[in-house]
Amino acid sequence: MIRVQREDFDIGAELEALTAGNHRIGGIATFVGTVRDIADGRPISTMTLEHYPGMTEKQLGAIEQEARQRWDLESCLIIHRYGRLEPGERIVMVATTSAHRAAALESCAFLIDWLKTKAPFWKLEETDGGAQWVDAHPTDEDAAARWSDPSKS
Amino acid sequence: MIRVQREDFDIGAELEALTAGNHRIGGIATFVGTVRDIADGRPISTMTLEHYPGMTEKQLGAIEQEARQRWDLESCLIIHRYGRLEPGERIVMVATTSAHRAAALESCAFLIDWLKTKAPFWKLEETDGGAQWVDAHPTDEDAAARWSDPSKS
Amino acid sequence: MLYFAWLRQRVGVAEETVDLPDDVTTVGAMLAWLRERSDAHATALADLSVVRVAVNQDYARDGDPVANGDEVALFPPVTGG
Amino acid sequence: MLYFAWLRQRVGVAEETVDLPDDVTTVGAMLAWLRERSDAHATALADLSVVRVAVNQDYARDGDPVANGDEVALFPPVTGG
Repeated sequence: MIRVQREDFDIGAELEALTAGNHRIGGIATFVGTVRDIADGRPISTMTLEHYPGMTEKQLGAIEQEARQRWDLESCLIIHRYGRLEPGERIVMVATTSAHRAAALESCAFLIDWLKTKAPFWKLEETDGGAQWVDAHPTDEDAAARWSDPSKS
Repeated sequence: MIRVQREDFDIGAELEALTAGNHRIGGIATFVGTVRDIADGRPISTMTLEHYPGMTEKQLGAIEQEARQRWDLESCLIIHRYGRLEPGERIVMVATTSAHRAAALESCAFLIDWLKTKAPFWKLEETDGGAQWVDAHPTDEDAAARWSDPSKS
Repeated sequence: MLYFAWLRQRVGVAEETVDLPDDVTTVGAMLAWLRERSDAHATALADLSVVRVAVNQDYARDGDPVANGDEVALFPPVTGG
Repeated sequence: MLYFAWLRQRVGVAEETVDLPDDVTTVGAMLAWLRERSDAHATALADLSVVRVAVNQDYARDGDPVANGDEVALFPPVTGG
């Protein structure tokens, strides 16, 4: 399941909905990304997330399908926010459930790694020195690339 | 932080407490283990978790310290229940927070893998065929062993 | 043609409708053609290593086909999550 | 001496106090000595590949020292999490 929204979300309630009544689940893995108050040593006052409506949903849906093909998942959730966020606020949540913990843990890491390089979001950070678009990290490409190499996954 | 308890826990509330007011956090990784209604093809009615009071806390504390030494974590939580549990109930929760997602994701997987082979808990499953102690999985040893090999971590 | 993030700011518009000449049939040719539209386009597209292209909401490379009627978007490497 | 899970069930008690002879100074020697205590002990400890030992709440191997006064526990491979 994919959601792209401006509003915050409730982790506990989302996990409850994702697992309710399904007793085949043995493991639930979750990752939540939050806004840090500092970037490259500069304090951040707010961050604005721009996205490409339509393509975001299409790409997140494709990422979820890829995870479901690679692992035997009971359920899967991706929530990504956009708009203006302050330090400490939640940006993204991915959660996967499976009978076995390895499938849940690996697919959760896969989802956030792939999402980072494929979902069309851009961060604009506001610091004392003005607003600045965040550069993509080469380490994000590396993290995503390890899922492309069958010898490592 | 380590907790060994009979009572259930609230994932959302635990994560809230783990992250509250800390704006250095950029990533929160969580794994929750739950009781499945089936094992080796047999339906399970209930599961009883026995543990070794004292040693459990000591080993979980050592596992947390090991994670904090290996990764730069902002906070860390392990909750493990004992006693009688029914299918669908939560057994264990591990959560780690860090400035960077890789540290949170890796340390979370490390904690649950190590806990599985080091924390003194034993599962007794009740099925139609009577009560049976769960055998340790060789795959659990393998999962823990990959964290011992510096070339893979 | 849709622009996002700093590409939108440099081009100066979020969206524009263009009419591709008949001989512009690939993403690579389209980018070269777009550069000629204005100084703003030329500046925004000066370094193509930091420009990503989507055609009909899927990532596209230089050799991929593009035609009038496609939804085309240009943006920097993504930084979500 | 503490026993857990099926080791507790097979030995028949959760806890017993034992007085180790002077020549039993290692975990390995202690296990061999315990086997002689009763048929139940012998059965419970028949396959040492599925017996884990903790001395003072830390995992111990055959060669590790053990003495009267130590808190010693015997249990199967753990299955928590």
